[in-house]
Amino acid sequence: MKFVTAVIKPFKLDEVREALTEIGIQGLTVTEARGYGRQGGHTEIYRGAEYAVNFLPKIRMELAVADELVDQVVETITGAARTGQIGDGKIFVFELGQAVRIRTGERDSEAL
Amino acid sequence: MKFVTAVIKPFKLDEVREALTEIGIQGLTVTEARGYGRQGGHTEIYRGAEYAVNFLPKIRMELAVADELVDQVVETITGAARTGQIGDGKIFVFELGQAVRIRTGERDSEAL
Amino acid sequence: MKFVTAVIKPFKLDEVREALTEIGIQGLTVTEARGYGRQGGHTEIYRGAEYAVNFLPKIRMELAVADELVDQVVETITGAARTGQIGDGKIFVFELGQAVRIRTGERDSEAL
Amino acid sequence: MTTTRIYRPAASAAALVGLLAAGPALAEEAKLDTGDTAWMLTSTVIVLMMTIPGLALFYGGMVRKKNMLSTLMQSFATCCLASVIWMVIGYSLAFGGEGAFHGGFSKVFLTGMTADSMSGTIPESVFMTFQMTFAIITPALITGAVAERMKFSALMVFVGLWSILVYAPITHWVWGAGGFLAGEGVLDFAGGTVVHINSGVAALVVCLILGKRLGHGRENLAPHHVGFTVVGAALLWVGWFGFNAGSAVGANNSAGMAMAVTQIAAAAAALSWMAVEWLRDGRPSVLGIASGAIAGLVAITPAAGFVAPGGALALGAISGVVCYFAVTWLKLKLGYDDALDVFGVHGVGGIVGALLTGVFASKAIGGTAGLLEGNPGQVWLQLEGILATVVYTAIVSAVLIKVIDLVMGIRVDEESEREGLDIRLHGESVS
Amino acid sequence: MTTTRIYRPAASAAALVGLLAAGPALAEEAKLDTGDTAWMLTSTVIVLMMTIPGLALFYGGMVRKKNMLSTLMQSFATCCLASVIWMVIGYSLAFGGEGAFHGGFSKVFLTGMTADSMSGTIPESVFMTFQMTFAIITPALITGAVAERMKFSALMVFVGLWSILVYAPITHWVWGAGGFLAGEGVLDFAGGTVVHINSGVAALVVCLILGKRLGHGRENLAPHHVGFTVVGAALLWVGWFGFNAGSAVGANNSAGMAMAVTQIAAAAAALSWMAVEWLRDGRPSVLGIASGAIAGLVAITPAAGFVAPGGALALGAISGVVCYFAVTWLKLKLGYDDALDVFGVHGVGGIVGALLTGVFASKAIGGTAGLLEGNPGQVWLQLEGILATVVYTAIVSAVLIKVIDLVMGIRVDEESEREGLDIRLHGESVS
Amino acid sequence: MTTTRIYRPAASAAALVGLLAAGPALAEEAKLDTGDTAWMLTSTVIVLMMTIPGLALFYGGMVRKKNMLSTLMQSFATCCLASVIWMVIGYSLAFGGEGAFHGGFSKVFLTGMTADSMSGTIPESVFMTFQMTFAIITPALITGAVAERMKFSALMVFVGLWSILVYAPITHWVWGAGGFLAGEGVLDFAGGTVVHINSGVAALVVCLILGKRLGHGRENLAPHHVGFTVVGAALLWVGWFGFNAGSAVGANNSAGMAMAVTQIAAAAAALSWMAVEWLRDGRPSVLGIASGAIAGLVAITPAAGFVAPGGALALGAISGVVCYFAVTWLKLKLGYDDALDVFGVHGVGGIVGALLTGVFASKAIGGTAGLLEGNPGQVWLQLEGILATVVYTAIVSAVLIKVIDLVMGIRVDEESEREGLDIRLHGESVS
Ligand SMILES: Nc1ncnc2c1ncn2[C@@H]1O[C@H](COP(=O)(O)OP(=O)(O)O)[C@@H](O)[C@H]1O
Ligand SMILES: Nc1ncnc2c1ncn2[C@@H]1O[C@H](COP(=O)(O)OP(=O)(O)O)[C@@H](O)[C@H]1O
Ligand SMILES: Nc1ncnc2c1ncn2[C@@H]1O[C@H](COP(=O)(O)OP(=O)(O)O)[C@@H](O)[C@H]1O
Repeated sequence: MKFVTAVIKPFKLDEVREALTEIGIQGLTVTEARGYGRQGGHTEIYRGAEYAVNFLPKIRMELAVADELVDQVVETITGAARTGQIGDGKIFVFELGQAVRIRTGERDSEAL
Repeated sequence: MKFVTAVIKPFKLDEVREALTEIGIQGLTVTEARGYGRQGGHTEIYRGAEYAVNFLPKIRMELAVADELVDQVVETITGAARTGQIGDGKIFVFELGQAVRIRTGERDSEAL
Repeated sequence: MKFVTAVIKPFKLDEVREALTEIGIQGLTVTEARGYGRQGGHTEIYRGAEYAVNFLPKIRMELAVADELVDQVVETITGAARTGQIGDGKIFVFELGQAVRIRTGERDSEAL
Repeated sequence: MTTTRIYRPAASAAALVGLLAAGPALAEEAKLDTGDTAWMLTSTVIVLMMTIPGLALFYGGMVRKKNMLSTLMQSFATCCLASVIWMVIGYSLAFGGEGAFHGGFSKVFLTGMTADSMSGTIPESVFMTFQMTFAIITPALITGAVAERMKFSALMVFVGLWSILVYAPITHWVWGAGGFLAGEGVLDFAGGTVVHINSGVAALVVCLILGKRLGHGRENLAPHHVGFTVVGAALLWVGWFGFNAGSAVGANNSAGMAMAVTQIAAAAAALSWMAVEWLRDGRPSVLGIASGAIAGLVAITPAAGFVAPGGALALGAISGVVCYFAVTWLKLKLGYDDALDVFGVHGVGGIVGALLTGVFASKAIGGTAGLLEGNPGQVWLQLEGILATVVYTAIVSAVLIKVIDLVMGIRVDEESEREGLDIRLHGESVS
Repeated sequence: MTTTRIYRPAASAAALVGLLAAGPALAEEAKLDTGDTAWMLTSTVIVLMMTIPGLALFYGGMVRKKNMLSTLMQSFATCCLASVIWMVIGYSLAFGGEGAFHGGFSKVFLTGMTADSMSGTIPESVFMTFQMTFAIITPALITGAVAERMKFSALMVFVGLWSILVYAPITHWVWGAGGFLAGEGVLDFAGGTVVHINSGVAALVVCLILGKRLGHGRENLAPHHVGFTVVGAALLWVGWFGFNAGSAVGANNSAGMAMAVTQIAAAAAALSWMAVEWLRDGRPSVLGIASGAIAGLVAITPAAGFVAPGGALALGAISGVVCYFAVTWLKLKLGYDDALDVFGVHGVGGIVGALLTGVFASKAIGGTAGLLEGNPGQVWLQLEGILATVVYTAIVSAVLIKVIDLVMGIRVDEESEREGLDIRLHGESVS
Repeated sequence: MTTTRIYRPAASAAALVGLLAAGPALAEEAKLDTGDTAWMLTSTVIVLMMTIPGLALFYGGMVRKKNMLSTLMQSFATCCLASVIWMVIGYSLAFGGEGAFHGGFSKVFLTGMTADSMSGTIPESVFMTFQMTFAIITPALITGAVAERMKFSALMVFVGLWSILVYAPITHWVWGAGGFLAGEGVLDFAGGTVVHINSGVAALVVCLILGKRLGHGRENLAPHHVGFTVVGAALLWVGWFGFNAGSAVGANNSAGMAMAVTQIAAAAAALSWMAVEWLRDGRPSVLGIASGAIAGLVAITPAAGFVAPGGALALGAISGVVCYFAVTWLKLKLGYDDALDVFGVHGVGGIVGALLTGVFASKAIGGTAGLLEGNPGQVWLQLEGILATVVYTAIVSAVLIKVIDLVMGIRVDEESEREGLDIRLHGESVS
């Protein structure tokens, strides 16, 4: 099994989720994140004091997938999350050792 | 060493943490997450406009553990987090390469 | 490639980010987290009812790096995030299978 | 032009002083005074503000985030429902006639309240609306005890019936023409019994029958945003001047003194609660000082037109400490789950205030002497007023909620309570 | 001492009743009454509170978090700009003279408003400031329709010009000496046409030209904090007493009755909206009941001094249901993106209220009979008032926004809309 | 019935105009006027609202989230403590007698304030409570400078002593019978010196001694929720009518004109701050326009009963720009850490306002001519008032805070500052 972590632009979340659903993905978990990268940040000024805001809002999404699906998943995310503008984000793929579905105790591929 | 990531129902957090403490786990990190899965979501209507809320609140918990503890940890989480209802969540186990305690610089098993 | 996840004290974020920038790191992603560990928590009392707050605010930071940079990165984080007080946090290092830059589709070391 | 009733006879001595000072003789009582009317219009506005947004925020900040909207909803919907019920039947039961126990049905749907009906020196329309704001906040207070677990539909039914069967009659007893408590000389300037003891005791009864929240005593049920609670407390405080000084029913000396002592008692109670908490817990909490202020405001409510500034200082300081112990010790001891401490603050604070009114009442201020001026009988009278209210509201509220429980159920199911009332009952969530 | 105008002739019968009840004869009309003045000072304060913070919060809670500050800014900056414009020219155009269509330029920069100028029984300074608060809230209401996508600079230009070219003249028509609608007997006690129909229709026109928000109909555009919206609605409600009872321009019977019926209509509309929503969607939403209350307040605005409590109950209940359908059905049907439902609540509610004023007006309350008392002509008069307002505001608003679009553009670029107006237009963000 | 003092002699000319217009002759000065009393009751209510929740929210939104509750606490507890101190001793020192520098001890614990004591046409109880709300907000303003790092215990000690040693005497100088500044003809209608210069300068002194926040100039100390700040600013604005128009001590022409010019100056200052910020930083910030409004309200405070609308427009526009530079340039230049800009807005705004009162004062409005009407001497008088206040408050505040520092320490330890005052000092946190 593989574990895919993707960092994307927040407003792309729904599109990406829909695209993944279409290729049969049934579960994923997201967290709100802030990203630092080439995209740079901006400056906020409050009563004369300037603060550099280096981090921009991102969505961090993770999903466990069967080995054979991983390429398709990466492609799907890339396709749906791309705007072509700097800051579109990254996808990381890890080896996943074990997966368990808490409700049933099912393991690994049955747990996804 | 292994690294365990679990996605659970928010109100189960305290129970799970207590159960883990009982088997000797001394540290873990949690983040607020939203999960998409078989549990489905719900619909919110604001002034006639319907919005499908596909993501439900979850707690994402992660902890690094020694290899020999991992099965016990998985069992403990499964036991404490289970309600038997759809949406109880998942546990994922990864291989952990290195661990460092920032305060002391201790490494690996001493760092946990 | 390696993937480094660090849990640090929130007010250390800017220092750590700057230190990493100085050694050439160009991207990272952070999430707000709460940590349970030796640092312990505190008690809040609301109208006579005591609640143990076991989790303390932490920043969870993650970055993908080339294999040869990983030691330097770990050192840099350790140096910048250390206060010497309990609760400074942990660094975990994982093996990273694949990395993709969504904007361009670039892979692996080019994607970081 | 018709003048239908004498307002709040207990306050009449104080009002007399005010009227004499203001000039116009009492004989011409039906003549509209624009100054009195201006103040009563204003008082009405700010007493409404006490419930929405004041109480709504005070309570909304104290619940968990997943129940915030449902808690706001309880205040807001109570405001709407109680308004309509007051207009339809409540006002008539309270002020429609001269029975000993209720006022009858002559003013149902505000029949007979014409464009020029007067109530003393103000239009009856203003008096009716001013009283309506009291009829709103009293049931709204109760909702704090049942927060985070009661069915909204059942709550609405309860609020509706309770307004008719409990609130309106008790109002008549104390303030209505011929009401039996007023006749006996029980002092209640602005609603210590009618509003606070009444709602506090009903709240206790209802939450006992409803049962504790899931996880009570084990899980973290801490307030999700004490900031909202502080804002709510502040708006309650600000609006309370309409409540207390408005109960002088005019812009007179009595109103002025009621305002002064209200401010003094609230401040004293806030500080005394803070002090005792600082001593016992090692730190003064923000929720604590805000709770103390409300306790002081509750306690000064029956006393406002009757005590001097010095008495108010003492009364406030005492009530802050007593309510602190009611909330942090008595409640834990007895183990009930009065979620937002309606009984501990309003019930106990109301009782303390009603008794201390009998202690600190000053002839020079409101025309009636209290214990300290050598009139111990007043304390007994106050006790009578308290007992009558406690017994009646406890019994009727209990019967009411039991019946509603049998008919439709009063508690949400476990899963809804876990997930939160906002999303389950109202289909909405705060981000 | 100079007395410059007769205020709101449509309300004069009601005012007369009030004045007679209050004692002083109309002949001495230039004499300051401290009670009337006190109430009008208060009314001015609370009508200002309706816009900031009331409307600001009401709207601010309904947008997405990334646009919350920009939405607050729209209300706040409109408040500032409309104040200055009113002082410079608006007041003069509305109340500076006796033309049929506008009041002329004699009071530009408040020339001639001296320390002792009177307006009836209150200082002209108070009257001018009271009216200023109406001139503030009317354009501020419009901003709800354009939320989350309009350029702030363009909005300010629009608000400035609209205040002069649309708001001031229409005010004169209805309330100014010699204004053509007032002369004909159109009833508008507190601004149903001037404020609500006017802003609601302008809002519709502007949002049609501006276009829909990105993602409209596909993405989740739900309110980020209904709690703020409820607080805002509550402050609007509370302040509305200044709006409606203040429009009696004194602390009299008319003010009292206006207050009573305002409360009744608001409560009835909130409950009727809740009821229909509960039936259709299976649950009563918090946003729903709050919206219903506002709808009722809008609808009772033209009627406040003219209808009896029973009429207000019916008027409120009807308007809650009609606005519910305007917002949840009509809008979806026609497909425009009136982001925060300015047209559905203020436009439609204002029209319903204006018509029902003609239906429920009671001779005993405000001096004019409506349809139910056998005067069907009043409904036609009301219709005339509505039509004149709708046509004028629609045309001028459309031309105005088109011209501004050509000159400077009215919409932010796509990236700014995605990222949020707070950070892009104002450089700030809510944590 | 006793009448104890003449209120605010500087304003007497204006008041005279008002009284004459209102009818009753000054001879019967002890007679209660219900309209005046109604307005003063209302003014008291809304000036209290300025501090809680107004100022509390204004400040609470500007700090980091971890310090929000502690900031609310500072305003709330100051409100309580200053109330009790005013009742115990402050009122007496300010208004208890006719000394040149303080009023003596004759009214300690409000001795002698009976049910029928009058203060002009209103009950003394109302006057006392109205003044109490000024005694509350002045020290509460100071807390903005020490936010996020001062020990709560030390702050309470400071507030208590400062209220007695600084606030009460200066109030006497300017508004007390026999006060030396009033006697010389310094104009301060509603507290430009007493409240704003006083608190602004004390704030500067205290924050200099307290030292900068950890991370000042390096870390991000940005406001955690500008939304709360906007709501707070709006409530301050709304309540300010009680402050300024209430300072006419009656519902008269002077109050009306004070209200009008207050609105105009606030709006003008908000727009001028916004304009200069837009030009310099390329975008108008929400915090900016809100700050500008407060700056304008501060500046118009001494001038409210003395200037005409045109003067107010100019005064407001100037003060917005000056305070903008005080806050964004002067502060950075000098490098002190006045966390929430109490000096920049209240100190500088107060000084600008006091001077411009001397420039724009109009004989027709308030009875005194200013520089523009050919009376340059008034500017010098204003300068004298400013200097006396600045010197006294600076010295006494400095000594006071130094002594408290020696005795108990005034600053929290570094770890508490890092973790946040909410959890460390009050044991609570905002979710
Ligand atoms: N090395 C990295 N490790 C983890 N996250 C990264 C890394 N580099 C970038 N990111 C994340 O990806 C986001 C986008 O990266 P950025 O460099 O701004 O643009 P792009 O992906 O278009 O090159 C960043 O905001 C950050 O959240
Ligand atoms: N493939 C997956 N990868 C990552 N997280 C998942 C995956 N599938 C489910 N989850 C997480 O687990 C939660 C529960 O899953 P769900 O399918 O709803 O119920 P259950 O675990 O009972 O089968 C989801 O809300 C999501 O957060
Ligand atoms: N085994 C673990 N797995 C994951 N996170 C951990 C683990 N142990 C500690 N942490 C994280 O590190 C933080 C600091 O740990 P703690 O034991 O309090 O102090 P220290 O790092 O100084 O030993 C914790 O708050 C938690 O977020």
